[in-house]
Amino acid sequence: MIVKEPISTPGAPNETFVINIGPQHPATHGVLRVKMTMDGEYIVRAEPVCGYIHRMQEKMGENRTYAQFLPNTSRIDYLSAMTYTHGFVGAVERAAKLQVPPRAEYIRVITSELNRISSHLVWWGAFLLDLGGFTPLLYAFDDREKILDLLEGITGSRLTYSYYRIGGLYNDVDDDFIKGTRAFVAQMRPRLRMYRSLVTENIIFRKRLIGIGPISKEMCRKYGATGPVIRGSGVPYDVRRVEPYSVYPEFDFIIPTFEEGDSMARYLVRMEEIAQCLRIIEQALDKLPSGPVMAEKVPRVLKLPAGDYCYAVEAARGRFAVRIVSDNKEIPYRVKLRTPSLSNLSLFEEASQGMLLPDALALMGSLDLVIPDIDR
Amino acid sequence: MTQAIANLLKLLATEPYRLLLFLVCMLAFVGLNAAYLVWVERKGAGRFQRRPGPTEVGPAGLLQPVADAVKLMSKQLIVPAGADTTLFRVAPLLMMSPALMSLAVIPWGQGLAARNINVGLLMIFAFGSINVMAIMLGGWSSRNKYAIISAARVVSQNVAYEIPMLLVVITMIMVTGTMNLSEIVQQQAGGFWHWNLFRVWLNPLMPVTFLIFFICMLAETNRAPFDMTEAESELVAGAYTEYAGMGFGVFFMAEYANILLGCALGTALFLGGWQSPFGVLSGVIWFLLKMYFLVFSVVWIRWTFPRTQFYGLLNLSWKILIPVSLFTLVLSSAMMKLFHA
Amino acid sequence: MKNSLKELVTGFNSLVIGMKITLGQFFKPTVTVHYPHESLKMPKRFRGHIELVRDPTTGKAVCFACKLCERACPSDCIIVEGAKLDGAKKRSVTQYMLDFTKCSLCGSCVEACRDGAIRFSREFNLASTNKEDYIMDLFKRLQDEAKANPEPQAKAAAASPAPPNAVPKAESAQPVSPPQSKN
Amino acid sequence: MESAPTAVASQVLPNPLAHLPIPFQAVDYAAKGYHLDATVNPDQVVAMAAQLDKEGLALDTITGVDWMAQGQMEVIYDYFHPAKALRVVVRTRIPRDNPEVPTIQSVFPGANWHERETHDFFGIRFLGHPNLTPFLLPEDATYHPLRKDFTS
Repeated sequence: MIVKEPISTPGAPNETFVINIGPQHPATHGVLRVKMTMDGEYIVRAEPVCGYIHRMQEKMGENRTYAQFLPNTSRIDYLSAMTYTHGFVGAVERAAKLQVPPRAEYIRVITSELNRISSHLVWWGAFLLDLGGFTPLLYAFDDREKILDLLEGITGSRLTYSYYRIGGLYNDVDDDFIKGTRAFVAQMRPRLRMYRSLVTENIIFRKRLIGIGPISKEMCRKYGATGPVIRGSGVPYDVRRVEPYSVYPEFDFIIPTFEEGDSMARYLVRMEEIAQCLRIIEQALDKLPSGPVMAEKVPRVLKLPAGDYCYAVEAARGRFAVRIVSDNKEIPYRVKLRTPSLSNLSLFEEASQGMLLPDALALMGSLDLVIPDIDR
Repeated sequence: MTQAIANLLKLLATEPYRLLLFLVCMLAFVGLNAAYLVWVERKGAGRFQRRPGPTEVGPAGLLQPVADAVKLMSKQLIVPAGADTTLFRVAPLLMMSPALMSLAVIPWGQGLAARNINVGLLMIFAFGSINVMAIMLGGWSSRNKYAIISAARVVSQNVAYEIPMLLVVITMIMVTGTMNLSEIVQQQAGGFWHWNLFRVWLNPLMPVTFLIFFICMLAETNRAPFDMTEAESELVAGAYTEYAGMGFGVFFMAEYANILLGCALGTALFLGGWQSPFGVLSGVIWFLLKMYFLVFSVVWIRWTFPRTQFYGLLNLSWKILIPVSLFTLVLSSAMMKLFHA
Repeated sequence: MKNSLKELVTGFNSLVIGMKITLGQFFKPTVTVHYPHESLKMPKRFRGHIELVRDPTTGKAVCFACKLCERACPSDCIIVEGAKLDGAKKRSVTQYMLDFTKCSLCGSCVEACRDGAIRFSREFNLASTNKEDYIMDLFKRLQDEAKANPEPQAKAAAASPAPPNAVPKAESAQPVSPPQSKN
Repeated sequence: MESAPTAVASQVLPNPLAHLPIPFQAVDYAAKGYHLDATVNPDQVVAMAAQLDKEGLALDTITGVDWMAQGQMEVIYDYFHPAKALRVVVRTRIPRDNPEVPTIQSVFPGANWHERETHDFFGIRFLGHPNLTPFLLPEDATYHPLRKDFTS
């Protein structure tokens, strides 16, 4: 369906003009700016301009103790705060050789996966909004609301949870949470079927995504794209499987991959992932051990042995890695946050060349960008 | 006294006054409808999305359109620097007036049309093409890149959809043998099986014809899923980006007036106009019921589907709608020649 | 030709199915809470801004200005002053300022407090047009509250979240509304 | 109940990239979070990147560390393998007063943004980079906030 050949000579200087998509534009969901050199409706060059909400999180990391930096990790990618906190506490625990009680690890998995579902739901709604369908957004938020209620019940916060602690959890879950989560899992499945008939099978929607914005395996590798983007290109790369962390090896789940590499493939990966998240949550609830949720002997003043430590997790948008360089002080020497959205967006310039404007926006939506995640 | 009123009515029934009266009524009707269709749209969107919609202004949010109008009117009309001032100001009016004029030939009930002219359909389509011009001029004159892209889109979209629309209407003119809308409605009297939509003995593809008409109507009025001109995730607000206050308000009202016109036309052409579905108790009420059902469908469609792709939209027109409508045209002429000559 | 016809039919069918679904939702009750007129009950563990806890026996603040919270705060938004009052065995708090404009509601302070002297309030509607409203004098608040309600609220003190490092005891029932089936 | 992986007994796996002429040191993954670690000279980073590219690795990120006491800057290249558990760290040290290192953009186009970011934060110049303008910092920024002597 995609028309590849522009009508006039593409990119001839007297034929092009520049339009700004962003930093205030309905398509960018945040303050991303894409400077697009256009030839008619064809994109000659689309250059993302980042940094509009740069907060220098890494400098903040050098100014405060490990425990004090922890709340910041919820605010990098505000849609999947749990996984980001997991990455940070994981790195610290790895360096301090802390052993996290199994109950805490299971609850981390449950809450991370709930958070992943909520993140994918927001993406789903916002993506449909990009494509001009408004109603699915509200249905997605209706479901997401239930997750937020559950997480608010145990963490006290709806978006920036700061729920994990170095060595365990802030608080144990209660029976209401477990009951509520089971109820949610049970009622999410029919909703997914409804989403499929309402959106996934819709001919207008399919026409807008199939074959649009193909990204090859090679391009993903060269740009370091991860998460649903690389899985949509047929590479089963998932940190949960490739570099297993926490208790993920104990669960039976599939890493959905699609070979096509187009926007539809990325869409389907995320939709299938929601179903897999539900499976993981169910298994984790079944296996949930009892016991403490906080490691014993977490030192009040935490000093990590000198050296550098990495920890990677699979966030909703891909691989999130933390590198802590310590010089045996209370305050880290350097905290590097490797965020998935930055790498995922960096391929946009190459991938969007010669595309039509609406197609490029469909491609951008399918990358699932969270701007603070890029700008940090 | 009664005599005076009767005289007045008699006077008003004469042609020039009758036209004036109907125009005034029409203006009021369209204005009210445009305002309240916004309410219907918002309320409907709310219900489709499991939320109540506007509730705060007046009972059930019924005064919301008034509040909106006051807000729009109290805003400054800004003409962007470098814009073509005249065209920029004229464009909204150019969009509104054809819709108003076209409604003059719509037969709301038996003998209830401002002008019952023999070429009513022709007149509607003659005026119908003007609103394309209006959006194009609005987009062009506002000197904004989004608006210009939108202006280019609206032209190619409307050119593409004018053709199947006209082919369908020509089919209907052939089947009914007249361009007078009142006459077309008269022919459909006596139960819903006499409606053009169901007269498959004239043309077995009549429901398809209606569908094509409806799709073209959506595309011509730039309604979702064909709202390429104001695709907010791409073009912010398209041709209306630079319009503020009532400039935007008039565009907005004209959009709803056009929807109203399209639905009224669909009702008259296919759904038997003011004829009751059971053959008795015909009247204006039936026309309004059918028309508002179509309007509801338009809202319903808008809040269900994502926007089409632009080339998908043109493909749909050139590759599916035009061939099919040509086929129905040929089929009905053949049927006429063979069976109803 | 055959394929495109098939696509046309399945495509049209998918549109009809979509419209059926939205129409089904049209007649279902709304799921929203009409906010200014009704609001949700905040869950037990809701993290609002912090407030001082009154000792259920004495009615005075539990806090004795050990300044652990001040040190734990990543954004330096707490200022605590304490003094040893005449005749008292230990220090007691004399000033407790919270600069809510800087606070990120992370809860580090509540966690750092070993005596359960501060807790999260259930206050969520903190909108104001005045910046000074967010420089909160929590000690004054406590005193005002003590004046208005001299009976020590044992119940309120018990509702403070358990310190996270403690072995979790059976949480009291929480208003996590179980998600109702709405589809 | 299985214990968490943080407690997995330390084990150093043999170097799967031993055939490459890179001075890799195998590292205990459970303790450090990566498998291979190499320190190379600054002029070798492009060759390293090309070799790792041939092995099918992907660029994870590029970052710097300011070792002010030693008068050095460290540039860290992180690589990961998209199919197997293999994380590779390549480091290089450059003088702090003249931090220059060749760009690996020709090998991994994704390095473009990471190098710009590192230039923003540390002032490390990536020689041959086509567009070393501020990426996350304001357009006119001349400061480098992650340098240890930076004060706002």
